[in-house]
Amino acid sequence: MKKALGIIGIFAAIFLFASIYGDNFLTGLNLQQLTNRAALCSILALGASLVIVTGGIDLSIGSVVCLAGITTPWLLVEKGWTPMQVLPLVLVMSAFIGLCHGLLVTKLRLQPFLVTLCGLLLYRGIARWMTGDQSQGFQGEFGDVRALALAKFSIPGIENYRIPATVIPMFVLALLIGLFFSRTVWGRWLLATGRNESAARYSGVPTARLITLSYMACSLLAGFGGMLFIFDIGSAQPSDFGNFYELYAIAAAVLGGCSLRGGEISVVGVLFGAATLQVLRTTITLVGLSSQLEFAVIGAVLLVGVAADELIRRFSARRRERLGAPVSA
Amino acid sequence: MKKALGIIGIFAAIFLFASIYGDNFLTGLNLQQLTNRAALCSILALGASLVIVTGGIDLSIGSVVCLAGITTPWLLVEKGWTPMQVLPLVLVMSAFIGLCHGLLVTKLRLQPFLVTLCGLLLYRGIARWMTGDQSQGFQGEFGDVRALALAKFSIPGIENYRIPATVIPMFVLALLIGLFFSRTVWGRWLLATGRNESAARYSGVPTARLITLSYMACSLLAGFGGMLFIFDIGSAQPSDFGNFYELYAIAAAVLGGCSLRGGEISVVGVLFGAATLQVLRTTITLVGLSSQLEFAVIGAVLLVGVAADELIRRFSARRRERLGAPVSA
Amino acid sequence: MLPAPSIASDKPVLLRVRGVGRRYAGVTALADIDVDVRGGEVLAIVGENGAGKSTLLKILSGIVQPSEGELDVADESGQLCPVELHGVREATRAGIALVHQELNLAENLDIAGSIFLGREPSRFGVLDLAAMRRASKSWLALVGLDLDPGTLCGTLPIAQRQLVEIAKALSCEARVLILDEPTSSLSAPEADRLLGIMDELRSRGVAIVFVSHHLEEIMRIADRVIVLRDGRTTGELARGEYDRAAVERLMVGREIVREERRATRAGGAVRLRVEAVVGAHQRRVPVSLEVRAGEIVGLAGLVGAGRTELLEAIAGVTTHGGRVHLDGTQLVGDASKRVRRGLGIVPEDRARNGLFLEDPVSVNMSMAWIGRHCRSRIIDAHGERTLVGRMVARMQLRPTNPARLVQTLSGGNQQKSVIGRWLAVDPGVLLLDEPTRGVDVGARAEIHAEIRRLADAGSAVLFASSELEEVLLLADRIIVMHEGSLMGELAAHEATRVAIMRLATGGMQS
Amino acid sequence: AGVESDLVAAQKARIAAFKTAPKKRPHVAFVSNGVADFWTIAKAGAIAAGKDKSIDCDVTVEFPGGGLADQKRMLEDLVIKGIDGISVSPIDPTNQAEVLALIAEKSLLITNDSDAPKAPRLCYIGMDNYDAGLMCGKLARDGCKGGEVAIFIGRLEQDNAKRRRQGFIDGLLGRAPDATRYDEPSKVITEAGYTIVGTWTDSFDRAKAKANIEDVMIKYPKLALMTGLFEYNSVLAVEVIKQTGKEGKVQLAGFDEGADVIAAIKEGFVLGTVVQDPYAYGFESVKVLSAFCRGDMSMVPASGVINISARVIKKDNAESFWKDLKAKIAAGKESGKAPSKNSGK
Ligand SMILES: Nc1ncnc2c1ncn2[C@@H]1O[C@H](COP(=O)(O)OP(=O)(O)OP(=O)(O)O)[C@@H](O)[C@H]1O
Ligand SMILES: Nc1ncnc2c1ncn2[C@@H]1O[C@H](COP(=O)(O)OP(=O)(O)OP(=O)(O)O)[C@@H](O)[C@H]1O
Ligand SMILES: [Mg+2]
Ligand SMILES: [Mg+2]
Repeated sequence: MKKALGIIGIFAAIFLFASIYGDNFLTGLNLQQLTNRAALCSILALGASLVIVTGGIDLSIGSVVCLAGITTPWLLVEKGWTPMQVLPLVLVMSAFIGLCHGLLVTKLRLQPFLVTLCGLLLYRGIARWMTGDQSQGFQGEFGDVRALALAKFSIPGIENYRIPATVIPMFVLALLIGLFFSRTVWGRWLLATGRNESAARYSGVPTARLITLSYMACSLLAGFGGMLFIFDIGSAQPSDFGNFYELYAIAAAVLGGCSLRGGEISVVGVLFGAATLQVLRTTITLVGLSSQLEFAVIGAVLLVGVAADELIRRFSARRRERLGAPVSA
Repeated sequence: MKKALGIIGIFAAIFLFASIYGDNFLTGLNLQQLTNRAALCSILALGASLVIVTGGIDLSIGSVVCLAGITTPWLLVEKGWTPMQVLPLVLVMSAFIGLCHGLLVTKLRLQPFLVTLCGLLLYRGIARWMTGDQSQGFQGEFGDVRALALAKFSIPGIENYRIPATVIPMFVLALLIGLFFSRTVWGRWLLATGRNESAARYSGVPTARLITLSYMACSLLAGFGGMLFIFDIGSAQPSDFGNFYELYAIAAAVLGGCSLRGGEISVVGVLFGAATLQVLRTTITLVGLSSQLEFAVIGAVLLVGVAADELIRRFSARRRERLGAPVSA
Repeated sequence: MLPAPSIASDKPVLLRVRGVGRRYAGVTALADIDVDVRGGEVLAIVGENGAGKSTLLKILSGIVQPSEGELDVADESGQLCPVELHGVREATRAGIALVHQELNLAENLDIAGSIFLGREPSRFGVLDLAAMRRASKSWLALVGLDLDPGTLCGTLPIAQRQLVEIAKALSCEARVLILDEPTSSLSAPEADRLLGIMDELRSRGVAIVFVSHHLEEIMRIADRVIVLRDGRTTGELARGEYDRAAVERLMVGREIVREERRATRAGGAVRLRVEAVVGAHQRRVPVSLEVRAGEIVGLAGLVGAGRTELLEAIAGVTTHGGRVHLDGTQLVGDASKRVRRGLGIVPEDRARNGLFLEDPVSVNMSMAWIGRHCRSRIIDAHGERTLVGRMVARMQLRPTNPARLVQTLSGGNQQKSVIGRWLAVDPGVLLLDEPTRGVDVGARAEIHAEIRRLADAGSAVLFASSELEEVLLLADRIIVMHEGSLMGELAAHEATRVAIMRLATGGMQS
Repeated sequence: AGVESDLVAAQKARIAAFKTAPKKRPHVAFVSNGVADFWTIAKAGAIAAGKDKSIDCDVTVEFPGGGLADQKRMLEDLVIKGIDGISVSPIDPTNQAEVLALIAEKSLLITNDSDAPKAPRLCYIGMDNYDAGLMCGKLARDGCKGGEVAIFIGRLEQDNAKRRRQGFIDGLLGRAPDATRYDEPSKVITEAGYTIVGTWTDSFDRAKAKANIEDVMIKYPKLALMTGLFEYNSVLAVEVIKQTGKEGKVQLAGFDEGADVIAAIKEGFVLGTVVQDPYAYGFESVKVLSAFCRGDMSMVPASGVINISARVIKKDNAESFWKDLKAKIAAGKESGKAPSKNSGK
């Protein structure tokens, strides 16, 4: 929780700024859309954090999003499969991708960066080849399945804001992952593996299996996220769908307090990290900055934010030290 | 050198394949163009490897390529500066960017991934804003400066193949960096810092300064590379110039035997890593595969290549062990 | 401030410490220390684990900055000038060199590179590789390490790394040489050689500050002893003024009861059977042995004898040939599978293979327990808390707060927390590699008692130790290794130092 | 379909209501399908229209750089911002029904550059890409009598690219125009003395685009004709031709108004180029939307398409075209500097 404080502060600052200077920022519809985007991004970020916690990295997230997201309407619309066939298949395929990553990393001891970079190229390539570079969409059909991402639930007494359905998987996943790390033996072991893999091995932790499972979970979440994304957007092009999403997911995780050296995670932080990125993007449009500046502003704000966070942390640590207590044996 | 053997093998295999199945692969002009592209990519990869050797990462390479590459014609053409003003300025600017990265990483102890990811967003954003998203080009002018990248030198006795000018900086840089690591005190220090920073610090190595210098050198090379790229291509669009180049540069470095945990480098390997990527891309066109498949093929070939390399290594290690004599203490 | 040190001496003061203290957030590691370090003298610093010895040495060598007090360093003329050491570079310039308690080598460098790291012979920044190799060869020879200076440090076993670090410090040819438990991972001959070198340096006027938990080493070499307790000086004794008992009294406030060897047990059924095991590092000699229930077996040998390799093979953390049986059934697969069957290993290199340094003591202590006792895979938080509390008390960990990060513990307390991890689960077979490395005299007796208790409850214990004394005290049966093979076996009651050493150096059993 | 016509009717009703209570100073948006010089010129047009006394409105211009998902997000954000009317170049209209409907519901929707006839848009401003492709094909057919032909294009997913490519092929091969025809990009087409050896895409990576052209010229040493169907494809083709000294040996039929392409046309080694009028897309979009906000729908013809046709630039008209374009861009820049952001207030 303490690790998340920094990003919560950054989030609050941006939110405040947007509320004051953004047109219609504090309207129900906007907050509803923001919730939706943040939820989608969080799902990817949670997956990324599972791999980051082992000290690894998954660069293929964006491409898995693309492959899963493209395959879903492709099978449904072009191949005429039923949703009950497609959804499980896509999820199994995503998990299988993660399994391959995990085995290559743990058994062949290849560098995660290299394995998943090849994955980044490969899965998008497959998606492009499979569809002949044609964009895939639901063409107005399949409203019932798309409701998985598009449904909105009204809250009695609140108008204009309805809770997007994507929030449900996000919360369930966040809760599960949070409990996993704080309450279960495997979670503890995974953290230990990330901290010091060799020490974990000497303590009898099945490190290889846990790492493999992390990669599986990450790709599974990426595939699941990809499906929700396409349900949400309605259509996508294989050549650019999901581009850079891995960077956003990893950035959200790192902003949220995960260390790329492994062994650290804060689920709350990751959620706020993802939300911060989304709020920042919307703020830029609503404040009326030109879209040319979008990336420059995101980069600058994040940099200033994390630097300020670090400086505050240091300052307070130094204060605490200066006030240090007397000898305690 | 031993670390580079794997990638040399992969390179040789692809080269052989292309020579047999690619149309006109073994023509002078093709080899000349390949040399040029490999040289450009190598310059970025060498820069990336300097940061990787410290255990860090630089994701901003592509954006620095963009900013430097866009600024050059912008200042020359739009602002009417002279090349003697522009070139030094762009290089100093690039180095300054690296200096900022280095200071943020060493002084504020921010994670390199986060710092350079913000850089990735920021510098491209600046380039887009500066030029108003207009593509920048030399409009047929400045042939003399562009000759830095475009000049070709004939080799007496060999027809059709002329050495591209970009090979010169590549070789000079490779030689310097190679000597730096094998022969100089600072290279030694950098290697030690990358592997075990506290050990280096306890030995009196100025680790912070060395790491900062690595980031500077990396951004400087990225800026220099960006300049050569734009001299070569002639024009570029700020929103997409240099996209993903950091991944290629890092991939080349890692393929060439750098470990992302730091402390390992092989200059020869990095050059071959960069060359492999370029030959692979050309091979796909010359063999006549659809450009949709390009990324899938690159991903798959690299993955199979590194996996095979690892398996061969293991197999031969086991053989050696089986034949080995007992260790004499 | 205390009065100036009571012991007068004609030796020149090279380093003077006045009123030095060091606070960490909420903890005072060191307070009000006054020390004179004199040329031509071996100054021993002793104290229990966590007394503040390493902190003091780190302050002397510029790695840690004191919260208060001042340091004076003698210049060429012998004049003491106040200095602030902000880093190792400045300390080196002032003629101070340190051997760390924990190993600190860049594993990607070769031995020569490590020895000269930070001080490479060079001209205009260009390395003089030949000179480096030549010089490092002679330093290696001095510490008794017969290795090619081109060997990568990453491939060396821990004792050899320790010797490389010592060679590195010696090569500084410093005026003040600071050694923090340099002998803790050395076996007797190497330690003897080191004491010889110290003697030699002393005669050349070098000031040596020496920390060790082996009081006999202190008795042999020290000219002066400073005793620390809870971060404060409790006494300063000159040669001839002290004996073991006096030092121990100052250390812990009472005399430490001499540890007794327990009556040899015959042992019960065979629990651990090792058949023709061949380790991973090209050791070609298959090893077979058995350990019975209730038995404590010691592995003795010199540096590089292959004990660590054997223990790691049995535990399954490295691949190996041959078979390992636990209670009659074969153990297959990696360490995790074997641990589930009831095996445990305390590794030799605690920082690398034992500890999660950035995690609190509680997490480190319960790491094996959660796997064994939380059958539902949900952590029993209450059970964990009670267990950790119990183990902290049993291992006499100091400080007792289980929320402290392990990296802020002193070396000895770190060791205790690794051992505590395994004692918490009562493993059927416990393998210990140098179980009391860096542990103080009192705590060592406690750990031995715990190990005996474990054996008495029916576990089989196999441990490796470079300290003959420990082997003789703790083991019921002693197995001696030399160059990877078992040279012989001695029952504890008939074993002597001489007999063990003869086997360990390759001689035959008499 | 019922919903769509409902939405159109609702928009029309709102426009009719504006007749009695016109918007004081409407705020309209122009959204591109990506980032390119083409769009910068369009932006200049849109901004110039906003400044125009008779039009007088606030203009926001957005360039989504990240494809479909990015465009969707920007459109949603603009709707939330409370924009009165949006002119968008939809990347994939058949699958963007929801967001287009959202605009129609909360604001006013027109399309530019790339049409979405099934969406509830009030009108389309632009040209038909098939027709423009056809022009380019005919230009090539006139300048090059048979041989090997290579097509370079940024990417083929977007509708306008597909139509443009198909138009080029049909024009080159002298087929009867039929916009619904589709030739697989991976197939080699041999017909009417021409061999279309392939279509190469680069996903907007110029270094890659240049490498494509170089590699294809090596693979097909006898290549007779190239076409670069996106602006930079033509620019890079000119660059490669110059660098390899193949002026006159390989013909080039260009697309769009890259400076180097125009210069090369003047020099004479490029057949010509087909140019659109992005400035007019921007200008007309703002003009039409602004009129809507004052209750005026008279500019929209019955077909719902405001046609702004493409032109072929050859050696004879290159000079005058270039001067005219420069002047427009300069004007757009001057007016665009500050007020492109005059949306805040
Ligand atoms: N970074 C730190 N933060 C907080 N406390 C620390 C830190 N480093 C050391 N300490 C505390 O300072 C005290 C002295 O530790 P030190 O390492 O000097 O002990 P030591 O005498 O060397 O013990 P040992 O014999 O076990 O090596 C210990 O209580 C330890 O917990
Ligand atoms: N990672 C390694 N790679 C290659 N050889 C190794 C490695 N680790 C150990 N060895 C070799 O195996 C031999 C046995 O080492 P081991 O650590 O088992 O000895 P030991 O008896 O435990 O001695 P000590 O721990 O006192 O050094 C040594 O000679 C060493 O050279
Ligand atoms: Mg200590
Ligand atoms: Mg050992």
